[in-house]
Amino acid sequence: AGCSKKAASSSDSIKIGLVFSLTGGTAISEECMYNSAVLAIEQINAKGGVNGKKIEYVVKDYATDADKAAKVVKEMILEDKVSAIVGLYTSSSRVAVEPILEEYKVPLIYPTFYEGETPNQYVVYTGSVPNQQGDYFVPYLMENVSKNFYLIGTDTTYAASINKQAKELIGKLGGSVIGENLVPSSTTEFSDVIAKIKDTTKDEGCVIYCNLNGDSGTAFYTQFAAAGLSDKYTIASFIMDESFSTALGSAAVNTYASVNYFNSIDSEANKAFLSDYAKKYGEEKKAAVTAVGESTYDAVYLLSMALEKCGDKITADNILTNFNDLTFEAPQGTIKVDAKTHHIYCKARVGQVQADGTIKTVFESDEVIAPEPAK
Amino acid sequence: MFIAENVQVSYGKSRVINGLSLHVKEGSRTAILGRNGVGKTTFLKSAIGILPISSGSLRFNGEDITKRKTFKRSEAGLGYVPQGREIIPMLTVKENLELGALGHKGIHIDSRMEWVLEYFPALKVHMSRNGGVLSGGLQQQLALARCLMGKPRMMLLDEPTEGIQPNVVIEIADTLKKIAVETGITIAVVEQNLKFARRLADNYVIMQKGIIVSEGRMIDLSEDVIKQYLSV
Amino acid sequence: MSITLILQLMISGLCNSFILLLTSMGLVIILGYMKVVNLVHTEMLMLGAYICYYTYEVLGLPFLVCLLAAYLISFAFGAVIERLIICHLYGKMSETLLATFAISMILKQTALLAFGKSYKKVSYPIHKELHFGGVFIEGYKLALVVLAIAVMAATLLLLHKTTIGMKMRATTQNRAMTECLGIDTRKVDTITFSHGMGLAGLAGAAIAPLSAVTYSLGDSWLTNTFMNVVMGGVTSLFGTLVSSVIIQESIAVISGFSNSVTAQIIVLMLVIIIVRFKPEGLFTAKGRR
Amino acid sequence: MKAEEVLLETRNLSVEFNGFRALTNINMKVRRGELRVIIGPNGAGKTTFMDLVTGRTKPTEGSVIFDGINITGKATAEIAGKYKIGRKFQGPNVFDNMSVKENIEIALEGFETLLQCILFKKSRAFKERVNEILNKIDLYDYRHFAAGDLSHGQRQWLEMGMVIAQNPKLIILDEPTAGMTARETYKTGEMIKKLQGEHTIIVVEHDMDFVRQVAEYVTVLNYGELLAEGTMEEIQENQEVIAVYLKED
Amino acid sequence: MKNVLLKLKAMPVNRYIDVIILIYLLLYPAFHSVYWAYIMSGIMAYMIFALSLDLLWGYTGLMSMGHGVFFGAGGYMIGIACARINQAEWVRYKKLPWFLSLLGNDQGAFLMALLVPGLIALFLGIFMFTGKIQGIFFSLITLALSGIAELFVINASKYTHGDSGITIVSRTVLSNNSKQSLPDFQYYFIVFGFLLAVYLLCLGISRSRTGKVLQAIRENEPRLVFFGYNPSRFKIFIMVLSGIIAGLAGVLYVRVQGSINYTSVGINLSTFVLVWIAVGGRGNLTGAMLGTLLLQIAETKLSSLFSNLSADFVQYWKLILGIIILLTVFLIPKGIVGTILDVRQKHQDHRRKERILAKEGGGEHEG
Ligand SMILES: Nc1ncnc2c1ncn2[C@@H]1O[C@H](COP(=O)(O)OP(=O)(O)OP(=O)(O)O)[C@@H](O)[C@H]1O
Ligand SMILES: Nc1ncnc2c1ncn2[C@@H]1O[C@H](COP(=O)(O)OP(=O)(O)OP(=O)(O)O)[C@@H](O)[C@H]1O
Ligand SMILES: NC(N)=O
Ligand SMILES: [Mg+2]
Ligand SMILES: [Mg+2]
Repeated sequence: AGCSKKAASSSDSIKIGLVFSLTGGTAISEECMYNSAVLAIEQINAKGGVNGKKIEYVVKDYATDADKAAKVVKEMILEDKVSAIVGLYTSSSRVAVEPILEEYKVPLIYPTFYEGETPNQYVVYTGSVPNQQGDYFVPYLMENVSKNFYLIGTDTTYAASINKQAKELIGKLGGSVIGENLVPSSTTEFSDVIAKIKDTTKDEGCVIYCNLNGDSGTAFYTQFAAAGLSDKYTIASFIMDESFSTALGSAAVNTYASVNYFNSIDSEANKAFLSDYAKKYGEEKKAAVTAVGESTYDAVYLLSMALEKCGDKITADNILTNFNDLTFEAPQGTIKVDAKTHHIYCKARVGQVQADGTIKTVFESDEVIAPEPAK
Repeated sequence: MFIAENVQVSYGKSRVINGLSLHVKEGSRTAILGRNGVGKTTFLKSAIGILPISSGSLRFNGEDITKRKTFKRSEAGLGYVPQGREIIPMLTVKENLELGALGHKGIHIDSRMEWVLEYFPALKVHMSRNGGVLSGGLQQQLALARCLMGKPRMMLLDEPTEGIQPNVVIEIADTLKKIAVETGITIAVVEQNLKFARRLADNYVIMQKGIIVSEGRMIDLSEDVIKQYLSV
Repeated sequence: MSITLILQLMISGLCNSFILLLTSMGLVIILGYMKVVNLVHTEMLMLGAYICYYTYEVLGLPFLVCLLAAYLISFAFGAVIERLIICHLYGKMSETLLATFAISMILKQTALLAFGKSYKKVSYPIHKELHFGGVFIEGYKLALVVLAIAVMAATLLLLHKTTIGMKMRATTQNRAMTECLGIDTRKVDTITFSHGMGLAGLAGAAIAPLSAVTYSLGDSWLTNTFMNVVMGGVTSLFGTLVSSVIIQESIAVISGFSNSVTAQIIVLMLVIIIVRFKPEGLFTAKGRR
Repeated sequence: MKAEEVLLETRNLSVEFNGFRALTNINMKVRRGELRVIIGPNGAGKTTFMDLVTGRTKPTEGSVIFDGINITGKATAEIAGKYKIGRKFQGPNVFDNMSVKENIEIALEGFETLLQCILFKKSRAFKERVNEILNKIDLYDYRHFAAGDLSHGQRQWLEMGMVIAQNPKLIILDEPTAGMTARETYKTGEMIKKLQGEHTIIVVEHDMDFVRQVAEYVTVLNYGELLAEGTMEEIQENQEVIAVYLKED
Repeated sequence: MKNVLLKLKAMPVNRYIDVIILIYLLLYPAFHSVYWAYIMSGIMAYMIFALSLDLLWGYTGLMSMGHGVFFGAGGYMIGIACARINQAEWVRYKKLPWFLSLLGNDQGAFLMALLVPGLIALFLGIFMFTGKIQGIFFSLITLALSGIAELFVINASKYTHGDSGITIVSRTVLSNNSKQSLPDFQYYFIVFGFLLAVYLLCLGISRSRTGKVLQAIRENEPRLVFFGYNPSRFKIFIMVLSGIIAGLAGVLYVRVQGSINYTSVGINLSTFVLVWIAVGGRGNLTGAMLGTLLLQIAETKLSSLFSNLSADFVQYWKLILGIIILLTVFLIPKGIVGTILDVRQKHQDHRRKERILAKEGGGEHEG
């Protein structure tokens, strides 16, 4: 395992902070993020580091607890004196640390796809935002599956805003939203929801636009499959990624996913990334490399590039300015940081879960899409 | 039959039994007398094993039981009827009685119960009521009956007449005596009710400050002794 | 809202009632009878689910054997915990809460380390769906209903028709006195506690196929199982059955009319109101001081 | 009995527990300043009678009139605090983890409402009264002990002390001498007699020596019914009472 | 002079510990970094929270497993006020609804932050205590309440920003709309001041007759009724007071953190505060403060230590916390302070007993 040195940032190294839930409710999703971050740092250091300086890192666990996130971020800033921070997954943790970033002027590279917001000047976002997913996902589904949608999601700001945007789009494109249902985050029992879906659609079938996270998600897929409805209904989800699809087995087959990265992308950069990942963490972990993992990998690389451009003057403002218009040959393809919003340009993709648990790209936008986080 | 040798018992730091020695002969009926708070209950509890003794030894029936667990002592034939009766409240009277026999091997529950109820007929009409709702006096009878269900060779009774109507007190004394005589059971009874003690017991010991200060045959218990040790 | 939907909701609500009953039964024994606020209960569900995964998916044993294995392993595990920890805490409710809180924390962490973070999937042992008109029932859920009834009947028989059952009831009501009557209460306690844990493990294994197995599987059951047992009157299996039905039917029907969040909130409130007016639970005989 | 002389009256008092009739049509009058003894076999309903008077149990029929006011069905706290009926339970019932002194302080009359408690300040008179009671019940030396660490008999006394501290119009004592030696029983009897002047007292007791010591007027309950009432002499002579209760040989 | 000394000597040992804790906290910033001052400010807010629960649990015997509801209610009032005044992008309401209109100004918001938890407590108190909800039922119902509160707060996203939570103007006493945040060290002393005030208030209550009545409720509520008390009034009173103090703790905490989210009302916080009190020892105020202090410091230090060693180790620290709790339950079931008090009490009892025996028996028999 990678060890960080205790010594304060000396002149021959640059210290950054990593903060992920190694324990807690979202640890399943964040494991791959943490692994990818460490992989990226080691690769960069192996290639000589940043301007000859090694990247040192400290890792903190925020245990899917936003208060804890604020505490450890403050600790990394004040005690460990990190120059920048990479990490966080939940929106609540991001919201909780923003005032701290502003107060102490330390940049955060947030690698998770999320619902979009007015960009915070101290945050660089390397995940996709809804206009890079839904704007292509919904039309694709309408064309290839059904014009009728049933929206369900976990009761979170994320799912609520995804659903809201989807509704607008579906309306504009002439489809219809048959129903909407938000469930508490701990729900693992969906027979009532399934009954309602069946009833409101009169067994006609539709797209089930599903943004359930974590245990709720797996439970829904499982119970939906067990109800024997998969021939008429198709589940399509923003949150579906390889960590789910590999676990769910037959229950997820043929459902759709939409993120900017799939494990199965056939590019040199991706192959290199995955083989390095497998070398470090083992073959079976490779199968569960997800979009958030890849974004974290990108986040670290982009950060190192920004740091490199800073030279000796590593200040928050310098780092942040140097992110402007950075491009990187990421495993998902070339991405570029938008100077105005500090989000990335990336391609939109739609994938379909295969019998072996991989997700096959069935649609890919021709060009990278400009981010519109505050849409 | 039952020999306590130099027993000491403490609650935390405060010692309540201070080196008490007591010999109870097989088939005898001993009344343990003494003012409130001298440690009578404490002694009985340590005899049955609810309270640990800090030094000294206990022998029962020729065996050393100092380190035995409570239920082993009961299995060995030591029965206990506590002050406050301790009926299992949500078990019926019948179940309470059965419970008394369950821990002991080779007891035919039905016939034993029949035998016991002969002595405590008042319980018969309450068999299917919960033990917890009985009046105090009935509970006391139930506690005695339950103890007898286990075929004890010796009974330790803590104030069995507390809260019992006078004629029943007498009845209980006579019943216990009859049982003792018929079955040869040994009895050690803590009692405030001298009349009852006189009626039931043939020996007495008087406790004060955690030791025995006077003992003898019941008929020899004189007014002087009573005045000295039992009055305030 | 169509008739079939209402019917469908009622039926799936009923199935879920029995699933809730199944997951609560161990708690009735341990919380209700033994007065141990057992926060390990939900962790036991989680471990039961893992046992199911390893025996059914990995070893490929028949499902019923897996359930039995889950019961036995959980029973043994319960015995260990009881012997080491719980047996020192009888009569001290808040300490049992604290200790079981600590144990559940340790268990969850250990599960995380031992089994990893990724999801484990247990496939359905029964693939059939039954259709009656517009209404359908998953075969497996029906099997769970049968299982719940069987387990409840067995436990009732155990408690009320066997001597060990009587010893259990006596011991949990007055430990010291029961021991004075010659009963090895330590053994009885261990068996009672372990049986409760065994039931939890069994329930955990039985619900494993319904969702994916992770170390956090127990969390979502915490409020519902505890509230269910409280409303049922803690010592009453029958009461727990009734309250399971009330809770799950209400959730099903209310979420049919509105949404699941509202349903969950309303039902928990409803439970609180019922407990307010029936503080001893739905079915509990009153004692006397 | 003149109406104003009567402190407590029950009219047709009856109660049933799940079909079990514990008390049937009890009509009883207790005079102001009287010391009334209630005796009766185990399970006759004596404790139940007290439960009804103090509001712990609601009667299925009949009423309790106290000081001219119908208190049937009123809350226990109101009966205790406003109408001033104090009660000692069968078997000691005190605050086990509080000190003996605190037990008495809690019981001391006049500071029961929330507001009174919040505004309460320990006065000299208050402290003296507490000490006086502690001395009266011989527990002054034990005042810092937790009540739970006292012996059974000591706790009985403590509870007596608490009832005295409460200074009620009517004191109800359920087997106050249970578990006491003859001497202590006697002393308790004397104490009760001293209380009689200021208070009206109802005592339930099985200890006949004690009953003879204190009793003027005795009520006998049997199977939930009023069997006999009269002076001690009358009762001791009553054949029925002897048959169900007194017969000692 | 001698009198004062005697009084001091008669003071229970735990009051010395209180003084030591308070002095330690007073001097703490002099020896520590900004980060630790910040951490300790949060811990002090938690200490206030623990004190509020100790009144309810330790003294009155009402083990609330949902005390976070009050804590969070206080915090959320400030949160909503801040979001509104600072025009957070997600605020989707034009005007504050009438029941929240007080949040429009700073003093009003502070008042609401105490009032709302107080009112919730009042309502719950009346609802539960006029019924016969007791013991474990109270605990489990409050547990369910914190579950409901969590769902509710997430669902009422119009005001609460759902699961994302709200950013708050931090480190001011009242202000919700400016950038006049105090430095960490200065704010530290404000929290300290509140802690001191709350401590003294709780001490006053616990030593008063009201406090004794509350203990009597814990010991034997049915008996108390026969002395003319109306226990439910007292329980409602202490519930409200405890709720208000918990609300205050919530306000202080979110001001330290600069944000609030649903975890503050949820089951997690509510159970952890029970653990802190239990480890410290309940029913003496000291234990609540000490337990919170020790466990929170341990948690911060341990997790930071482990993550410095190696990231994989991080996963073990909860394991260790669990083991600490278990050890406490075993070795010192009454908590740290409870154990100290117990030992002391036993010692005194022993001495008193000897004195009584000597007096009574005139030296007949000595043990
Ligand atoms: N749990 C306890 N902790 C500390 N001291 C106790 C405890 N129980 C009893 N004591 C003390 O031990 C002494 C003896 O008590 P015990 O109950 O044995 O007396 P007893 O002789 O049975 O009195 P009584 O006739 O009143 O029942 C008493 O002074 C009492 O204060
Ligand atoms: N809450 C209750 N539920 C059921 N039965 C009850 C209840 N309270 C009293 N009883 C029954 O009422 C009858 C009278 O009981 P009570 O306690 O009044 O008798 P008592 O005269 O006080 O007897 P003792 O002298 O033995 O104390 C008993 O048979 C008892 O079982
Ligand atoms: N921010 C997310 N992905 O919840
Ligand atoms: Mg005794
Ligand atoms: Mg009685």
